[in-house]
Amino acid sequence: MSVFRTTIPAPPQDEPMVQLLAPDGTRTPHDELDPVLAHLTGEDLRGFYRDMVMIRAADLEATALQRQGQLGLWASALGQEGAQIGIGHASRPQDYFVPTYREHGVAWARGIEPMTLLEMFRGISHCGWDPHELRTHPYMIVLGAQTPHAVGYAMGIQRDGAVGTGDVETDTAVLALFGDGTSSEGEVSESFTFAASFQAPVVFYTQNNQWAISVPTSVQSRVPLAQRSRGWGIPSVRVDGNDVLACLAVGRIALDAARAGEGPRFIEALTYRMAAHTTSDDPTRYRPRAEEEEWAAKDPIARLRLHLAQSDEIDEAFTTACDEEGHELAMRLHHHIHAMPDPDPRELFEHVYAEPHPLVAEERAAYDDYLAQFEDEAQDQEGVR
Amino acid sequence: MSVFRTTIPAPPQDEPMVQLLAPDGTRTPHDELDPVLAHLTGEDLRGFYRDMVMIRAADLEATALQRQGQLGLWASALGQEGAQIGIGHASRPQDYFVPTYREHGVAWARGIEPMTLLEMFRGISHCGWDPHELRTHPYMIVLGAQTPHAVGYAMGIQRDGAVGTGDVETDTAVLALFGDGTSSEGEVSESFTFAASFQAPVVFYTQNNQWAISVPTSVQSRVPLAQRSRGWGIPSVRVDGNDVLACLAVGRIALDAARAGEGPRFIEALTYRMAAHTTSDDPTRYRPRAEEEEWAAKDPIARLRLHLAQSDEIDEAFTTACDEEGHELAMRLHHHIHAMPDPDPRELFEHVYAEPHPLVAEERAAYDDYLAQFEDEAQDQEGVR
Amino acid sequence: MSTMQLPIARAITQGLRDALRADDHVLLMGEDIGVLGGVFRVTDGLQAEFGAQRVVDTPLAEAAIVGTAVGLCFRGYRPVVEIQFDGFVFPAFNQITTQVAKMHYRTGGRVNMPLVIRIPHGGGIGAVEHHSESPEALFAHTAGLRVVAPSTAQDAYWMTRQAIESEDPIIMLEPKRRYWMKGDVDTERRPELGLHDAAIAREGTDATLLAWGPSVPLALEAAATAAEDGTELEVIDLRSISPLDIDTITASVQRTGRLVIVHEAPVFGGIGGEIAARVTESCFYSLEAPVLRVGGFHTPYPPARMEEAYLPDLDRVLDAVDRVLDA
Amino acid sequence: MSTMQLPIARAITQGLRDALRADDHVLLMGEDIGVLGGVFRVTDGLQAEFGAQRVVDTPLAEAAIVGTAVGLCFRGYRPVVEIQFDGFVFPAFNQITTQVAKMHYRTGGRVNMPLVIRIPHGGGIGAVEHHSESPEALFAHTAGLRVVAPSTAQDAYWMTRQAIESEDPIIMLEPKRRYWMKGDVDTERRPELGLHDAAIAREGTDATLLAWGPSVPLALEAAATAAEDGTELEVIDLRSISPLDIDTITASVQRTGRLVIVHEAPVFGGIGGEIAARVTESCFYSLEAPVLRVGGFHTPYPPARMEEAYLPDLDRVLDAVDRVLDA
Ligand SMILES: Cc1ncc(C[n+]2csc(CCOP(=O)(O)OP(=O)(O)O)c2C)c(N)n1
Ligand SMILES: Cc1ncc(C[n+]2csc(CCOP(=O)(O)OP(=O)(O)O)c2C)c(N)n1
Ligand SMILES: [Mg+2]
Ligand SMILES: [Mg+2]
Repeated sequence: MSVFRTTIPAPPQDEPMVQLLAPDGTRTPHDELDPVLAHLTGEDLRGFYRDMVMIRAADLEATALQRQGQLGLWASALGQEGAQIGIGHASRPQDYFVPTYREHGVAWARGIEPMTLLEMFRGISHCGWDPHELRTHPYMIVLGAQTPHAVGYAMGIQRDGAVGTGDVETDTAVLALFGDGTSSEGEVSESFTFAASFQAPVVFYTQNNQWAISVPTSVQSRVPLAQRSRGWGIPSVRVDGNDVLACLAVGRIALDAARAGEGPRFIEALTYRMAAHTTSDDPTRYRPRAEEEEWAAKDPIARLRLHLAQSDEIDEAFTTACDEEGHELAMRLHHHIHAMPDPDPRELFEHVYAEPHPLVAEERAAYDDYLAQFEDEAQDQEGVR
Repeated sequence: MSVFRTTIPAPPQDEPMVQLLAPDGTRTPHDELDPVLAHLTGEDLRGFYRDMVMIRAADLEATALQRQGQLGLWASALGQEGAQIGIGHASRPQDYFVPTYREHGVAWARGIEPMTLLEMFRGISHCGWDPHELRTHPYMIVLGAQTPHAVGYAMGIQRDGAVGTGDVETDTAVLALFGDGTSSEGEVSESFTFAASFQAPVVFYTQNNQWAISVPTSVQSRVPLAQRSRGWGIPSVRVDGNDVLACLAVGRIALDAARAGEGPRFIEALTYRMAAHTTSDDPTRYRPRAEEEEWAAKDPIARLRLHLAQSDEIDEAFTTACDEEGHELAMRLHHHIHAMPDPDPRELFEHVYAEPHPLVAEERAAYDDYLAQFEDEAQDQEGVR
Repeated sequence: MSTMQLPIARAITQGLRDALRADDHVLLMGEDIGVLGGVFRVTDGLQAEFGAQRVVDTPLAEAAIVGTAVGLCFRGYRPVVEIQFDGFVFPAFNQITTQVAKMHYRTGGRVNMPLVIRIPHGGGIGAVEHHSESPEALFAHTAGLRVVAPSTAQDAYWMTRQAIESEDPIIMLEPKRRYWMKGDVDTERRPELGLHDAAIAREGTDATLLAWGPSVPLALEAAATAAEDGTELEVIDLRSISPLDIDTITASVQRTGRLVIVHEAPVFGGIGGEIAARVTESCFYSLEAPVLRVGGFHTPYPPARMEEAYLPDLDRVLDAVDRVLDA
Repeated sequence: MSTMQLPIARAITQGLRDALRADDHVLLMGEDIGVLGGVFRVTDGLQAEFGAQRVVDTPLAEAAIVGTAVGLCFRGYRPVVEIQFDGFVFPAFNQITTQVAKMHYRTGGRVNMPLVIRIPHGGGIGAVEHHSESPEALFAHTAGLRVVAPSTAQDAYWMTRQAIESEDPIIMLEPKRRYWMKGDVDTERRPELGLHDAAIAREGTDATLLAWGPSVPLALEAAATAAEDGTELEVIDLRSISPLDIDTITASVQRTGRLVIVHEAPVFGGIGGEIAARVTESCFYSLEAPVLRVGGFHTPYPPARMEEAYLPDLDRVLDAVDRVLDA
């Protein structure tokens, strides 16, 4: 053995994956994780199932709305519902979420209306919600730029004394989400450095959906991504991202460790982006249909349904009701968006600064005058007629 | 044991350090490294000793020259001679070096005149040498910005087919140097990503001199820095940076692995910045004298002298001769720098672009006209007198 | 025979292809440029033709994309990197500003940086945040960089070629919303215009309209509209933002006495200010009205459903023309 | 009693101290600012007084320093970050441009960014590369940022206080080569000037000299010298680069008819161009000469032994004054 070490078990690709629910719905017992899930009732599990169905329905509708010209773009989370609903429910209400742009399931679990998400994709606002109120950061488009925000927020929590007091109802953690491709951005690594250095209460959560647009994860890392954070001494785990229970359990452990003052954690949730990168993308150019089918067989929703059916926790009436509710949600989105007025262009001058700003005021006034010209002209012409 | 893993041996600080020469000069045999050093003669070892003495003499003189106002600044490498001369001699002539601003020993080993280094610190040029000719990148002041250059250069080597042919005389590797503080910069992490992804022939070499100006390494990483690169699957080692032989040996292994096409390596050389950060710095404000003394006892030069004395490879005549040669070098630097003219200010317009540029030409012409005014005035005044 | 009708995007593709053919040391790097052919398909087919060593899908990290390109220049290569969208150039800003721009100077002229950074830029495509930026002023201010912005297919082809042939680093801003605008491209006859020459896109006498990249078609449309009312506008397609072809501009302004500058970037601190200041300095006595600028407002780029109001349009340009003529 | 003689650096220290005292949510972050007190000692003694949770020595990574400060704003804090030297702000450029500047807008005004980024800036200290940059134009162009540059001890104190009190992000450029220039500071009486007001530093009638930060003492020196020859220059200390106090500037130019702008940054694409364009537009008929600019050349900042030639100096300023008066 060489003095040069990797501490990565050989062969390098060998990283265990935590899984509680097999694709066929079988539940594997797990010493460490089972106690974390012990409090869950059948009702809770059905709730997760419903969540995933609902968000998938919203997602499919959003894609349709984009095709109808109602949205400028849509980034589908199809296939990632398990990873997202799992981590969403792993959190406690006081936690702060820092998402990417594909976190619709997480948002749902945090109580953000899908309609609110659509604002950004429709192009009427850059962010439809109040981050303070919903304890959820704006969707982030600059890849990785959100991760230092998450760490900074966690540093604020430390300064507020809201960590390590032992009270899980008030001790607070931050969840920083980013994609497998984004793991390569320097700002993500710097966030690991700060989080480790300050032992900030933050959990990094990567949905490794195998692709960054057309680039496979193997281009970002030749070893399992879960291992990345260990170079900073940040404990990490690879979890089956299509297993909502495993994601919930490891997420809960990580967030509770963070809130307890034990420092950051990193989770790699292995999943798959079943749809195109966005509605602008054409995945047939870069990935084989067979791969998509392979992953379709590991679907997070079907998996939970099979599991619940095996334990008689679910029946057709319930799944049908969920499907119908999903359909209703889709219809609601459809109607809402069609009824949605375009913003007044003058709004573009608002909220550039929190305090008065002479240049913005000047440009706004000039623009008003400019618009007034047309109104005058229109009136003049009416006068002529 | 938790599902969350660090793969770092517990306790986290536990990282073995490769050492061949103890501070008292004792040589520990080493199965893997000894063969790498087997070709070294007493002459070679004395050469390393002389190198270290020379560069220390130049370094001390540079500090003196700064005090005399001959240099604007000096960044001393005092105490890091072992790490620098070791890695310098680990390379092969065709290798390309990418230094920081404190790489005077490396530069020496690569055949760069100390006088050349002083140009930048005197403020007469930003870089005194031809990077192509000396196969050494310019000194870099923007921390970490040089590391992607190193990887890119290595990618060029790959495209030239100068890697993995099995010929160590032509297969080429790149050495990327950076400090412990700099390890936190995102561009360094991105360089790990690219190097790992493309399996580029590059060796990253950190002289962990314990400090980044006033900030101890523990702020950058709570686990040994050597472990950082393992998150990318890049094999790494911690070496005693005050042990010139160990640095040479691990450096040679790493560079030869890289040139053989085995991909990147990372070396953390544990050493100490014995002087101030630069001549502008006052280390008494942030570090205890005792720490400096502790490290003084591990001096790389004394260590090699003790070792050579133990094996009768060195005598006082030789060490005295080295000291005298060092003194002469210092005197040469002194005389050279005092005789050095300031550059013509018009040079500031040169080499902004490789190709003609109308704005630079215009500004330069206007500046010439402007200067001509004064000459005219001066002549006029002379005419008057 | 060598002339064909091509959209701007395809003209760039062809420019890249011919450059890759002409010189083994040219290589392309970027996110999704290989297998996918880029999100705008500008590099479509090139990896298949030239292989993955010359058309490289990189990891997702802009600083390292540009930084490794710098290293490749040191090794004698001529990298052409693609930044996927204008808004994503900022992670690479350190490399561009402190390394790419300064390396030739730093090394006393010993090392060249024949590096091209291609950036699809500008708005008007109904995109989400960060996909519609016009950062030219942020590059033009930095000595050591050259900044160009083609607006026609012919220029897209040749400026790509010239940029790659240049020994200096070039930021090439591609008019993303005009990517599919077609034009004649002659890939054989080298054009007379150098990479940094401005072009008179339309001759006129009453006032000069100056624009670049995506705003040039707008300026031409404005000139056509004004002509219906008998106003003859001269339109300058700037083509090069740094260096400026100030001679062509001042010659025109000396003829017309009036100048309106149109660009998508915010007016405040934009390159229009530099041009206005320079033109005013050299044409102080021939200017009959102050130079006017039409551009983006001092706000972040707004959500897509407000971008029409944000971007210069025909009415705003003609309004400025009226004002400059009335003065 | 509340008035004292302080060097600019110490006035900032005092401003930071008083801000830390006034509001528990103020905290300082940066490289070497704690135990060492910063490489310029601006934060000297503050960690000892307020503890390591409020005066934080960070890891060495500028993007994360600014990025974590953004996160702290979300949690209700008011971070003041120090960038060690102007040339090292570029790794943080992405955070500043795409995050700090746009967050208030992005969130529809729901989230404020009361963040101050302190940058010792400008040249003239005989330093190695990257320690003498004047990047103000690169920030001023971006809407959402405010950019200020004090030039006196009194302003250094109060602008520090006002910047920290602002609900908007502020880039505060500190005139590093004037850090040890002393002046009277009254820490009790709030000044009448707002953070974004320009000041008439000297009244005059023949021409207006406009400068900011480290160039203000130079402008004042030029005015004193010109006065010996009977030329009365009005000197404007701009203080705020974004927004501009354009009213104060135009009022002065309307009185004097002539304007010379002095800054260390390269003239090309510098903020001087914006000011010249704006002033020309609003004072077209009262300007008796084109606005002239004196500043850095279109070259990277040169090695220290050439910086005197690069930087505006008395002769170059007076030369421009002569030219503007002769026109
Ligand atoms: C800094 C930056 N660079 C490039 C892009 C363009 N881009 C948007 S999404 C994407 C791929 C992201 O992949 P990943 O992180 O795996 O997330 P996923 O889309 O798979 O959820 C790219 C390159 C961007 N938004 N930001
Ligand atoms: C990007 C950047 N940020 C900050 C600095 C200022 N600076 C110069 S050296 C230094 C400390 C570097 O520490 P380390 O990497 O450990 O190298 P050492 O000086 O110890 O050799 C700092 C903060 C810089 N040069 N570049
Ligand atoms: Mg992905
Ligand atoms: Mg160090």
